[in-house]
Amino acid sequence: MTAPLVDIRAVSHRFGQLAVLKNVSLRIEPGSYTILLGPSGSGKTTLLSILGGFVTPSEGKVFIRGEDCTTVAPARRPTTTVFQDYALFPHMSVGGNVGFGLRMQGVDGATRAAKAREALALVGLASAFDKKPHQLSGGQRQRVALARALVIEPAVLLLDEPLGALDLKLRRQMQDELKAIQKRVGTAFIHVTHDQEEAMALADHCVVMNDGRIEDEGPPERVYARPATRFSATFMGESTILAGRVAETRDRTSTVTTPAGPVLVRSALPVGSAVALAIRPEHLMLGGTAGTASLGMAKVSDVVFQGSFKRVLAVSVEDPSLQFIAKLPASATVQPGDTLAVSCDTDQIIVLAD
Amino acid sequence: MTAPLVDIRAVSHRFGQLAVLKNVSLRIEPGSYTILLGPSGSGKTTLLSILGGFVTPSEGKVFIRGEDCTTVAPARRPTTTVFQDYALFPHMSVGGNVGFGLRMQGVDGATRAAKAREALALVGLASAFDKKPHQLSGGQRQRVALARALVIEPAVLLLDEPLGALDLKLRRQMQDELKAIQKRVGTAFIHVTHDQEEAMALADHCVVMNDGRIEDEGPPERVYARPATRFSATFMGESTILAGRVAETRDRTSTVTTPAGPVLVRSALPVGSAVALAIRPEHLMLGGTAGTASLGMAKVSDVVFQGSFKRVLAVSVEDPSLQFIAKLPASATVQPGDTLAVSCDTDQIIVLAD
Amino acid sequence: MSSNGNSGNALPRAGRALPWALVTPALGWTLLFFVLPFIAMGFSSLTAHEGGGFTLSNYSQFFTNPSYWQAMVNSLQVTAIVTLLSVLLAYPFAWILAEQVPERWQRLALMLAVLPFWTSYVVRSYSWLLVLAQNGVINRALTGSGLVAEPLQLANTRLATVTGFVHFFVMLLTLTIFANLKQLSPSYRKAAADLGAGPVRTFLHVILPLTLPGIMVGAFLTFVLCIGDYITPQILGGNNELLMPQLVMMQIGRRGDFPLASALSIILMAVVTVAYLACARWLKIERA
Amino acid sequence: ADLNALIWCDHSDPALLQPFEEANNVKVNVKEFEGTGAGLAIVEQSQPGDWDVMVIDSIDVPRGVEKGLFEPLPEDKLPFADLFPQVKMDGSTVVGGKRYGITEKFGYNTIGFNKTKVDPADMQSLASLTSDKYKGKVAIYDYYLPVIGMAALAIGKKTADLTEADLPALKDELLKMKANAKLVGEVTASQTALATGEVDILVGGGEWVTAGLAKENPALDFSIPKEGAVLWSQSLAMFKASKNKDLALKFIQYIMSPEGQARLATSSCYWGMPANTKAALTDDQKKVLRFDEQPGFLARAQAYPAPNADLDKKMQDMWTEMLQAK
Amino acid sequence: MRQLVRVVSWLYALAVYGFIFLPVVVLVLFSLQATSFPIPPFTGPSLRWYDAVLSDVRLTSALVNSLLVASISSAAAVTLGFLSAWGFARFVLPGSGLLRGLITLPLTVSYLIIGMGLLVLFNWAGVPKSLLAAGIGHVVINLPLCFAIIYSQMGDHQINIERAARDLGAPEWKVLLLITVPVMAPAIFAGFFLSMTFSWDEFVISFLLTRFDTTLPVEIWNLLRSGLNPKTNAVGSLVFAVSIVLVVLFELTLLRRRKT
Ligand SMILES: Nc1ncnc2c1ncn2[C@@H]1O[C@H](COP(=O)(O)OP(=O)(O)OP(=O)(O)O)[C@@H](O)[C@H]1O
Ligand SMILES: Nc1ncnc2c1ncn2[C@@H]1O[C@H](COP(=O)(O)OP(=O)(O)OP(=O)(O)O)[C@@H](O)[C@H]1O
Ligand SMILES: NCCCCNCCCN
Ligand SMILES: [Mg+2]
Ligand SMILES: [Mg+2]
Repeated sequence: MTAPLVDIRAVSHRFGQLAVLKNVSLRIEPGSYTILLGPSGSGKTTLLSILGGFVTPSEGKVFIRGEDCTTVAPARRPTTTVFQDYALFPHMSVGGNVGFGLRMQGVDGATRAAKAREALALVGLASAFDKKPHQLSGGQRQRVALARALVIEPAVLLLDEPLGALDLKLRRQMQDELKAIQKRVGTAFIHVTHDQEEAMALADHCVVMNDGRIEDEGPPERVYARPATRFSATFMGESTILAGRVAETRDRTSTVTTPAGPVLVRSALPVGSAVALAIRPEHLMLGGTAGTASLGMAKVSDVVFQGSFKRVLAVSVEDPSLQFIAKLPASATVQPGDTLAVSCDTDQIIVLAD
Repeated sequence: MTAPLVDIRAVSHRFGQLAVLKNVSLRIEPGSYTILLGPSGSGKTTLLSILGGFVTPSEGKVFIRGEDCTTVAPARRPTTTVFQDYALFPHMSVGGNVGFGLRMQGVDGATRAAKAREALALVGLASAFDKKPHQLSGGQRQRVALARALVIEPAVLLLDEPLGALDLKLRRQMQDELKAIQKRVGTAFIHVTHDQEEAMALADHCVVMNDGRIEDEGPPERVYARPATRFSATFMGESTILAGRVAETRDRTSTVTTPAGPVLVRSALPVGSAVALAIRPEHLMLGGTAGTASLGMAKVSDVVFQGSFKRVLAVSVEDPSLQFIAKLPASATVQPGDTLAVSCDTDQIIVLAD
Repeated sequence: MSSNGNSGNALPRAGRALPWALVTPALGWTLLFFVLPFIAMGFSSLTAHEGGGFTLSNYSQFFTNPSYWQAMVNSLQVTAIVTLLSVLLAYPFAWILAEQVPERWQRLALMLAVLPFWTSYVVRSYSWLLVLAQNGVINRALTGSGLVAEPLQLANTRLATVTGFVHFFVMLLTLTIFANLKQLSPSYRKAAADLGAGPVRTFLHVILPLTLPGIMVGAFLTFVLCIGDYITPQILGGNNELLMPQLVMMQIGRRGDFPLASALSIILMAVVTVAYLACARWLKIERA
Repeated sequence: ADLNALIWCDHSDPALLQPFEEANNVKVNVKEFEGTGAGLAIVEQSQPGDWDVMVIDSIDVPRGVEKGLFEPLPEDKLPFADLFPQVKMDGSTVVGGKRYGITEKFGYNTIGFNKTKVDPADMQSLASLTSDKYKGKVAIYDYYLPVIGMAALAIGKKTADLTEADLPALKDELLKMKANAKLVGEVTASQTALATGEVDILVGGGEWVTAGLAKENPALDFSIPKEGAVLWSQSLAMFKASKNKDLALKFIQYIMSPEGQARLATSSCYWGMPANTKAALTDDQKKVLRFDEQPGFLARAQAYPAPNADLDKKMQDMWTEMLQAK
Repeated sequence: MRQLVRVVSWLYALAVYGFIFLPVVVLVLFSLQATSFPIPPFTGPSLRWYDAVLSDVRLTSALVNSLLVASISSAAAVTLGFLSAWGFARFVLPGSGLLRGLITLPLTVSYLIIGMGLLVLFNWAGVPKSLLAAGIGHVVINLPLCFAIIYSQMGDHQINIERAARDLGAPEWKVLLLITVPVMAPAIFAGFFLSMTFSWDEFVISFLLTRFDTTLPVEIWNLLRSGLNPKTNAVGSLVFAVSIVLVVLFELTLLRRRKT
């Protein structure tokens, strides 16, 4: 295994009394696309600022390419940041903006212009060289900010909610482009967002943060399919959550008592302990008894057509406070008011230590 | 059939030289939830403003409950608007905001407070009565704006991108609530958005606008499954579009030559005419030959895990300018670089008059 | 500007008069008490002091009598020096307040910096006279500490006039430049640092150009207020040279020669207009 | 009813006005002005009846009469007999046989100086004002008529005879003075300059500068040089259009009374000799004003120049030029 | 390097503060002078000049006049400015840009010229000099200021707030009274406060346009010309003290506003 490009070791940070990061450690591999995902206030921006050198952590160290960069100034780090508000210099042309970093390195005008054009071409804005930032649309500005950061060839590119200001359609489009550009240049990207769909669309490595801690990290498929915590199960996509207690454990299988009845799970859990079971909407089955684990009966309260699928909300007949969220194929014929059996495959049940 | 609640007849509107609405006619049924969907600049806000009385159309008439309201002032129409930025009165308490409309009607303080509390309870904010708007979160403000508009019992509630400022998670949650509230109060809602998922989640009746015209309208299932135009096929969810020409027509079936090879479609089309075929991502099949219509071979260029499914982009081997967009189950094992056969069921092919 | 179009309100027909009812009082006031006086002054400047009658002599006096146009030269020199010095002094000061002083102390620091603003303007000039006098605080301090043998002539000089002006305008400009610096998004600074600019180059390439419009507004305000001010040169300058406002007031105060005073005012106004046109592109008010 | 008075700054002293206001239960509204031209301009801009009394240079009384502004004064109701005969100025205050003004206060525009800083002997000659010895030690009183008068004396002309032909020589003299001067200041500025040591000599100064400051700074003094001095003399006049002629007369009577004269002579803006020989001054005050030396002074004094409108404008322009000279 | 910048900054800031406060400190110090010349050596402390000021009717009535003129003219300026800003921001008026330019034009003209113009006009029209005339002049200089401040704060968000009120049935005057004015209150207040400050300190217009009843700066000017003495220092110090109290009150109320 190669040495990590970025190694964050036991970093903590406080603003005054407020502990914003609590003993965070993280390794970033070269060429990877890392997403920091978490709700507002969870410390994502702070962590990114520590990487960029805008904030010096209260405790812990940051190594980049094996060197201790904890207190190195932003200008002297192999990182560059794309700011959420882009921070394009409004008095300079697009070309001037993109060339700014090179100018600071003393690169001569002609080379600078050439490289800036190249970088602009990379983001599909070759023709914008002479425009002023205010003449561009939001998505175009975003790309100029990207070009400006990429042109100085950083080892790590930091992006703080780079798509937050864009509307949904543009955001989707820019996601595809970001991913493509990252593949083309091979730079490690670290990208902050609180949009879990964005995370899944982009990440090689997904880091879920909550309240200053890393709750879970790994490839997005793993984080989605086997979330480590209850937080991560509900933040990274929806889940139906069954709170229960372990009634019996036998062989590597436990029986958990839940409001929807006893459920078998494939883990050896300590008898009597409280657990939460999470089931993804696409794994819930309504009607028939197709699943290996029965979850009782439920009354359908809402069916929303979502194009390629139907999102169904149903309330458990056994416990009206329990709501099932299921995704059914577009062709499904359920109607609000139907009462149906709910089930799923035992293998699909995620056990969360509560 | 009952008389329509709102009847927009041949409305056109110009701002100076710019024709923003072009002969738009639309009928809204009582108690319906109508979504105006379209890209930025398509005239949605203008149409809503004409309904709300903030803009008088250059041509055409607006009838509400059978009465000509074209030039009636906003205050005297049975419509109320929920603005995108909520437009809460920052100097009044939440209660004061919600009671404002009643105050203007001369309702006495006690009745006003009681009704305002009721309306707030309806949107789940009973406890916020004495707070100031700035003490509330975005989603809560949204609901206050809704309560303020609902309390005066309008016949039609107009909402201009009411969820645009909220983040994804909150947006989903508010969608569920909006729908529930609309069902409870039975008021007709007309809701502007450019998010097609929002449209599908909420609409009874979906109106797709483009460039000042109504491109398509109907129940969202119909608009999604059988879009009337190419625009609506790509705007209301993604589609792979095959441009082709009709080579032969026999019995109610035509053969269309496309870059991916000849494709059979179940319509009698004039031979020689240009058509476009649209296929929804969830209807495309990759690998094997499961579909009844073969679409040639394609090389997978990107696979994005999206939790419950994988979004796959593949480039046709026959025509590299043709890109297939497919949704495969999360369990699918395709990798970027794989070259696979592409197919679909003939029944799923949507024929668009180009 | 994008959504300004929103303001295209459609009022019911009865309400069409409302917008005019709103703006007419202000427009009327401006026409009646600003534009009309100007016209009156224009007419007045074309009449003779004694006996009325049309004449251009009030203008020709200005251009032919060197001691008259010298007042304009003096005014322009003093105003230019004052504007330049004030900006040069105030900018670093505002910068220190905005960037070096901890956030929580900034309001206080700024308040303190502009507090003397609220002493009466006339009194402020007079205080400078006391400070700069032969026996004033500065000369006492200088001779007392043996720095100079003889007291320096500070009061009753152009230097004194400039000092009094700069004192006032440093406060004014500190306020405007401070506000400008605070309005800049912190990410500009971060972005520049991130791209390898040190503090100096961040300042030169980013901060300075971005605050330039604010500086121009402040400088123009300084220019207008300075070139039209009578008090400061009159109290501090010792009548060793005349500036335009003094010349204007002299016509009124000594001889009641309103036509000549009007002509001189109009000439002064013309100079201010030229300055305005020079920085017009920075002087727009826009809605937030 | 209020009394509206157009005055010089010495009349705005509350110590002077309050006794009158209290005695007659009226309010005296005052408006200060500097030169006669300005004063007449103020009248022109007012409505008839706006003003009741005016303080004016004695020699300028005819200008007001010419404009038809003033009302003849009842000689029998005023203490004419008690005035210093030399300052009655009948040549100016009596027009067409009627008396329109009564002199209330006078003094000299001459050399004011600090006797500890200059050689008092030098102060006996106007030539010292332009000598290198006192370069940078001089201030000039910023009022063109008396200082032009002094310049006339310095070049051996009579103030009464000045014509346009004398202007070049006068200008020369003024420019020489300016070259020596540190500042040209109005009443307060020039007083202050002398009192605070900013300068040692005030051209145009006199008892009106030094007397009031004598207590604070006994070193201040004035001289009547051998060339002579310019006599300033201010008169009171009543407006023809006054709606309050009785009160106006009462006011003039008050000012001319021994008490009024004493208060006017020692008023806060500047001191000056009372025109009334019976002014109720203390001995100290008389000494400071050199009350007893007046006959000798008056004999060597000449009146303000009295230019016609045209020459007046030229003199003012010359003055402006002097101010602008570096 | 950073350390050096800090040290130099501190020194510079101290020097500027010194420059800014020098005349004020001297002013206040010598207002306590016991003798008649407000220059060193210091002979006080004594309150005799304060006594003199407070018993000087002309000064105290000038102070009242100044307060009157400042508050009434500022109220007029802010009212006119607000109404016109509202009109221009909310409605499309033909030639709007030009008319807005006209309203703000006096901002670019020296006070002396405005005063001169009014003087000539009033002379010509036979309007007598008075505090009212000066007040009119003060509205001329402050109206564009109030307009500019309020207009720049009338964003689109406020437009929607007003639309919402109309939509809920409020007639125009209620929109104005219940919504626009309270929402714009900070800008209106700022305009009023700035106008007060400018009017309070304005000299040349008042000097040209008043007769005996005049404003404080003119009276102080007269005082100055009637002899150098610490009375001027005492008035100046008093005015300063009153202004500081007002400014501090302003700050406190504004801060409290922001917190709630
Ligand atoms: N400069 C600062 N001073 C004090 N507190 C701060 C500062 N910056 C951030 N915080 C606090 O630290 C916490 C974490 O902030 P941070 O900006 O890292 O969160 P985030 O995850 O980026 O949130 P968001 O998604 O809203 O951007 C928040 O509670 C925030 O209020
Ligand atoms: N008051 C106006 N004056 C001039 N043009 C206007 C005005 N309002 C809107 N337009 C223009 O009319 C067109 C349609 O605007 P409208 O606001 O109705 O679009 P929309 O569909 O609501 O778009 P969005 O999704 O961006 O809100 C746009 O091109 C817009 O620039
Ligand atoms: N006219 C000059 C007499 C000397 C005293 N001067 C007082 C002038 C008042 N403005
Ligand atoms: Mg953040
Ligand atoms: Mg819109």
